[in-house]
Amino acid sequence: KDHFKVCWSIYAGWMPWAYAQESGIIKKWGDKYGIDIDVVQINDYVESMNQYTAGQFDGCTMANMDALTIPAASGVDSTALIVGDYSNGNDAVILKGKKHLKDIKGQNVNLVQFSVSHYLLARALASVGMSEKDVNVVNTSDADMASVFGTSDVTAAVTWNPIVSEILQMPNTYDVFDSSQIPGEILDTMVVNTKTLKENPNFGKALVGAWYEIMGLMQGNSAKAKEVRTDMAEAAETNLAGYDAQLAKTHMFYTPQSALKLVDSKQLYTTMKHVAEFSFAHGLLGDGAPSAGAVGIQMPAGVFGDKNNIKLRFDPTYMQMAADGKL
Amino acid sequence: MGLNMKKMINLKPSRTSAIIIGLLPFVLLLVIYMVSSDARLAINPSDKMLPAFSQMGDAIYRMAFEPSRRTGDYVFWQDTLSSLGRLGAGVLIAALLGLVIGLLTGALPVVNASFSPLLTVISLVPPLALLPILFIVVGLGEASKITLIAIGITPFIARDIQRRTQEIPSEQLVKAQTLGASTSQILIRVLLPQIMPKLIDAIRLSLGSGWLFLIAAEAISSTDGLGYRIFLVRRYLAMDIILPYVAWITLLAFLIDFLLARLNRRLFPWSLEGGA
Amino acid sequence: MGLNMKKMINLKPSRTSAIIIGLLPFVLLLVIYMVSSDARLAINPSDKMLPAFSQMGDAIYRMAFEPSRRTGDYVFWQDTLSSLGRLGAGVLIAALLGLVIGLLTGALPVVNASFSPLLTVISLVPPLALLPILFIVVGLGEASKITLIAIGITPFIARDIQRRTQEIPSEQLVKAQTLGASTSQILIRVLLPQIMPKLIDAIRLSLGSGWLFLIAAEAISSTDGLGYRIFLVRRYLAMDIILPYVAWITLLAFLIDFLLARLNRRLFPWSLEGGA
Amino acid sequence: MSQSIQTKTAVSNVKKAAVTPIIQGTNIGKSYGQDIILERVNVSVQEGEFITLVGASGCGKSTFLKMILGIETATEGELLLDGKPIPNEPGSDRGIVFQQYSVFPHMTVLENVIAAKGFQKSSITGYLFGKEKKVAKQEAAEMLAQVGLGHALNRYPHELSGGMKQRLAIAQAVICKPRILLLDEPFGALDPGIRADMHALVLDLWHKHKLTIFMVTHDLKEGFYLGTRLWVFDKLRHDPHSPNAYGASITYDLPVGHMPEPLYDEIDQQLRPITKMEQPISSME
Amino acid sequence: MSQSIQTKTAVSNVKKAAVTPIIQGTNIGKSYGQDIILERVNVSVQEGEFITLVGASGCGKSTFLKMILGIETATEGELLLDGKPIPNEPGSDRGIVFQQYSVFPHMTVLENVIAAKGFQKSSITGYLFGKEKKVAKQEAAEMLAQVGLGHALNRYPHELSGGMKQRLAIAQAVICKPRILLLDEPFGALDPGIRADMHALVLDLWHKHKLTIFMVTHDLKEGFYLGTRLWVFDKLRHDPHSPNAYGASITYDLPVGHMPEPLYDEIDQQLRPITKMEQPISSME
Ligand SMILES: Nc1ncnc2c1ncn2[C@@H]1O[C@H](COP(=O)(O)OP(=O)(O)OP(=O)(O)O)[C@@H](O)[C@H]1O
Ligand SMILES: Nc1ncnc2c1ncn2[C@@H]1O[C@H](COP(=O)(O)OP(=O)(O)OP(=O)(O)O)[C@@H](O)[C@H]1O
Ligand SMILES: [Mg+2]
Ligand SMILES: [Mg+2]
Repeated sequence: KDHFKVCWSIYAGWMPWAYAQESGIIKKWGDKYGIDIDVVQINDYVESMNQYTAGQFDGCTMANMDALTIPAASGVDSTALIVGDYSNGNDAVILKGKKHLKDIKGQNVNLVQFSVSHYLLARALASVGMSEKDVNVVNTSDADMASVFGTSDVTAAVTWNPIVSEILQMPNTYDVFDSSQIPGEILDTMVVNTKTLKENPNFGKALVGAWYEIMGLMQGNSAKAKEVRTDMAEAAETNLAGYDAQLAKTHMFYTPQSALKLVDSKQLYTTMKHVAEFSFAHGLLGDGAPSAGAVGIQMPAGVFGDKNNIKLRFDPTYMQMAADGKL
Repeated sequence: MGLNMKKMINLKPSRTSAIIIGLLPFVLLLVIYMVSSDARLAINPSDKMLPAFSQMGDAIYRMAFEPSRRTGDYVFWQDTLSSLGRLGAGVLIAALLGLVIGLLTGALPVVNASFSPLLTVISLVPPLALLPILFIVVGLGEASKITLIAIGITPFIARDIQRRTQEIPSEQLVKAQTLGASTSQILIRVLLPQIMPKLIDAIRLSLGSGWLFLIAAEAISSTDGLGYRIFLVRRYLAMDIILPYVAWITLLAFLIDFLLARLNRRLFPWSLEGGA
Repeated sequence: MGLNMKKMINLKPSRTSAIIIGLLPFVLLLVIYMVSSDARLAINPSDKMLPAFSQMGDAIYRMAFEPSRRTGDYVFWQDTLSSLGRLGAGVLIAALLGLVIGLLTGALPVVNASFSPLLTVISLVPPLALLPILFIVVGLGEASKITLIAIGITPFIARDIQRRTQEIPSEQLVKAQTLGASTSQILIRVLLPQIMPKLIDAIRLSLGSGWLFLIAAEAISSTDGLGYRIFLVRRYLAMDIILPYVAWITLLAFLIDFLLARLNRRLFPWSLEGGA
Repeated sequence: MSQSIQTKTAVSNVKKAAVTPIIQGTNIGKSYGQDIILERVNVSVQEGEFITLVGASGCGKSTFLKMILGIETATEGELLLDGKPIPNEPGSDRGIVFQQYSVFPHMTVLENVIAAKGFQKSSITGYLFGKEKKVAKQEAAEMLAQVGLGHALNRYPHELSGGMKQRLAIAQAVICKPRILLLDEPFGALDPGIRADMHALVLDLWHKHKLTIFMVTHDLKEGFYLGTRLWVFDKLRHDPHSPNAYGASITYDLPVGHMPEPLYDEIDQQLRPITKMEQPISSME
Repeated sequence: MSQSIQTKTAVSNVKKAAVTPIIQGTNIGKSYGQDIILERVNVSVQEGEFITLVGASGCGKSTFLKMILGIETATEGELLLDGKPIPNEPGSDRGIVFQQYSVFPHMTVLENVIAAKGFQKSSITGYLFGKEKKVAKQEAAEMLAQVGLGHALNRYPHELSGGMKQRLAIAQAVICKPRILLLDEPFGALDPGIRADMHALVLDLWHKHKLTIFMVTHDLKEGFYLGTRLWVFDKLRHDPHSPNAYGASITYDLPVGHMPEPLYDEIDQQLRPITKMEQPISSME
């Protein structure tokens, strides 16, 4: 197999994939390993993951929690090939007219159910000794969140950027809890099919190689870096300032070393345990799942859950190669 | 000359054979589904794409007959009730508006001249694109869903009723006037009652779009409803819930259509045959 | 007896006054918009909900006449082209399928008996609920958008054509047979040409839904198109782009409808008047 | 058409009566755009006359009735009702029965007639209540018995035969006590057997209610036997290259009962011509 | 209906000819469910006859033509074509012209007739090409000249008058050289003036092409002058409480030219009755 397809959707931490395709960097790396890789943009995040799960793509960008609840829970053995960033304020709980998280009690909270926003809410509530029972969750599409928040009946929302900054520009809105308070828990990854990766290590090498080349290009304040980021900004229908603002709340792992530090740590294990428990409590691991460990997660720090049913793997091999300059 | 020698165009199947060959495609589809589902499940037993019928049965049984752990509701019925309520309210509003607009523009040339162009333009605007404005005007609650349905189908109903009103033979209007009827009397006594069965027909025709807008509205913001559930569980690819939900919506659509047709025949026995 | 004393129902405005009172509601709407927009902008100058016309003009000028720095495209025109292409392809496929299905089921009782029940059921399934399944079956490429449009409107066109075919006076079929025509000759020479103008009418009627499905599909899987853009900028609440885009879609819808109507009159001059 | 212009002078044989005629038309013409339909129609009708109108299809008979009804206006000349310009919309003094669509399909037979009574009231809806309704109901039932529909009061029009529908339409028109009754081929769609009964009914009502009746028919025999006066509409001039260059007028205005046999045959031949030719024919029309 | 049963024996006066009749029906009956439309119809028609059918509306004249056409089947008795059971679908040996809808509105006059030629070919589409097309075109143009449409070859039916449309329908039927031509009130919707021309045309074609014609008309005068033989359809028995309990049959089968005046008047009165009654009428129908 020498033709591969990966998909991505618009999000600050994933915009490099737009640049990868456009600048030809991905083609360059494909050529180097004798394969070719299509990088396809998909408008709807959920749909991109579904397509990957259905087998239409060999890889897809998604958050760690979604990797567990969508492909892994559907029995598609997946590997987090690149951990690109963690949300460091990009996701936020926003209240209208109230400045403290505690005031959320009893309110309707608009968010995309079962997404990382939902997870963030659960973590936020736990931090002040409340649980989801104390609020009323209203499923709301992310595309409409901004316009919806302008109406008087919406007083609380959990969402991500660029919507967060859009909403915070409205008068009388307050960011009462955001992902910077749970650093390293909302990870944005490039997930690829484990079987495909095993059979085609070159596929992994090309993706990782391209990624870190772009990371090198976009970082900093050089004219080139600005130009690269402007390209990414325009692909996201915003401008350099807007995109930089989003990046400010995204902790990018510009180097493989920094990513490896997190992946190899015990913290990842704890995070994934939280995530698995949250997912289990919301029935996201499937109705037949007997426990939070129903879907096994393999990490450098150990396996969480069912060792005989490992479907999600954090594999540092390829990032390590990048770190070692072996790509 | 036996039946078999007839030209294809003259061949008419008997009642029984019509029923049998009518069912055939359905049976075929079911068989195709079952075979494909088995094939996929054989490769990956936790595949969610084409669940077996037993899986779908289990999923729906759980949703329909076991109270939800979180809320204590019977989710399936709760979704059905909410959706039907919204659909009903939206369609009702659209029907009323459509009736008034259609009747007045259809019957009174002056009103027609002033509102028809606007109506034409409005009917061309894709309502889904206008959602943000809708939210500003009516907020996000139930009102927004009902309004979206109403906005979506009112132009269709209004234009249909307008056309139907214009189709009423002008002889009747002339006749009414020779009997001394005023404009309001003609509207209320001659046109309105004759338009009522057409209104029910127009509602039947617009229910398809009604469901569409309902699902779109519920996908945007909701806490229950059939469309909400489909879009929610799409997140984890629960086709064992989506497929039965789609089938259920189809059945509901069929039942509503059937009941409206019955209602029409019941309420307006005179409307079945042509003119007078 | 002057014109003024006529009953409302008999009052017919002259051509010029009809045009004037027809434009009135539009002017009114514009004024209402401008007042509300000014009011909102006065309170919060960076309000994005109801942008001033100048803001919209700027935004669209940028998209239509300044090449995108990234791709070099003129975004507005690129979006328009892509969307029209998809709409055209989807509608064309639906028209072809609908024509074949409608003609065969309408003309041949045997085919009717075997496919009409299926067609009825399919026409009741809300296509938006099928989106998740659709994307999995046909993927996310251009095919998915075109398929959604085609799936969405084929049942309508097929059923309309079926009804129209059945409306062709049976006398014509009998006459053709007395002239020695076979089934295929009747289908191709007698029914098909007479159905063509009805097909165009059916397309005109289904274009509204066509736009709807296009926008829905582009919102999910696309990298350009009018629906894509609206969906994308909705996150930034960029009403200065959304509103002109909606107006543009409405204008396009109107133009397409108008052109199809003209085409119909051109191609099928014989179809304007009733039977023969 | 083989008649000579001379025979058409019969038209002007209208006697000038001392009483104001109920309908008087002088030099009436009607055209739609370029098409001239009627021209130089001169009529004077006294109250109580029963006029039957015959003529080829499309020659303007219905148009003439519509002018009396007030839904068309003469483009030339003047049409007077009781010496005053005719109102430009229908009113309850001029009743009409069309060939079709003359009754309200959504009302029962009885409701159709009661509604007619209700419309006389100047209320928003014309609904009748209480005593008023009772009176109207009784009056309607009587009228319906008169036209032979006493047994079908609660049926809907679609449950009636063609003849019964026309009886109903007539009852509806007559209960409003119009002075003029216009009948536009009222029996055109009916079976011959039923038509005879309808003739009897119309004559009966004409006598009882002292109506002035204008009735269009395509059957000369019917027109001849039914009316007190027969009008034949035809074109005075004819341009074969431009069929609508000239309009029709009244070519015969005959008191019934005074028609010589040859004239009857001539008109009949004009309305139902039979020609047996053996030689091949060339293009025509 | 005042005729006695005795006069109806005329029906059986059909002479048994030695040649096989082109159409022979013995004891034909037709019913739709409970409704009996026709009963005990016995006919025998020789090639070349011109038969006109008259009778009240709904008595089954069209139904009878449909049985010859093959789109309805007799529920009783036997209908033979050339001594063999009649085919159960239409074929090119039996042409038809209806009152309406007899031509294809999407083809020009010429195309209508060429298409008829094309249908004779057993190809999928029936389109003609090359020389075949040229021949068909010429033949069609000749036929159209014969019926007087030589000047309107490229017009569409909606641009034709009613009479021209019927000429076209006839030309279309005749060019296929049918042995039997069925005409169901072909001139019912035409102006009287035009009808006379059409009569001439039909008689001309009948002679030229040696057709056997069955023509339904509602005008006795027309039927009487046009055919060689006149059939009157009527019910032999009548139950006023259940109008469809008995079917119609042929009550008169008359060679044209031998009809006594009183009989003509009697049939005419039956088809176009006029009764003048002065007394109020009671409920009827
Ligand atoms: N609104 C109109 N615009 C243009 N032409 C009209 C209009 N109404 C009627 N005509 C024409 O006027 C002529 C007379 O029509 P009218 O209905 O009065 O004829 P008629 O004598 O009643 O015929 P028929 O016996 O067929 O009822 C016809 O040629 C018709 O085409
Ligand atoms: N398919 C059918 N099903 C039931 N009844 C039918 C059907 N076709 C015709 N009839 C009935 O059969 C009777 C005879 O109809 P037919 O058309 O033969 O009459 P007709 O003599 O041609 O009358 P007209 O002069 O009005 O054309 C009518 O009462 C009609 O209602
Ligand atoms: Mg008329
Ligand atoms: Mg008939």
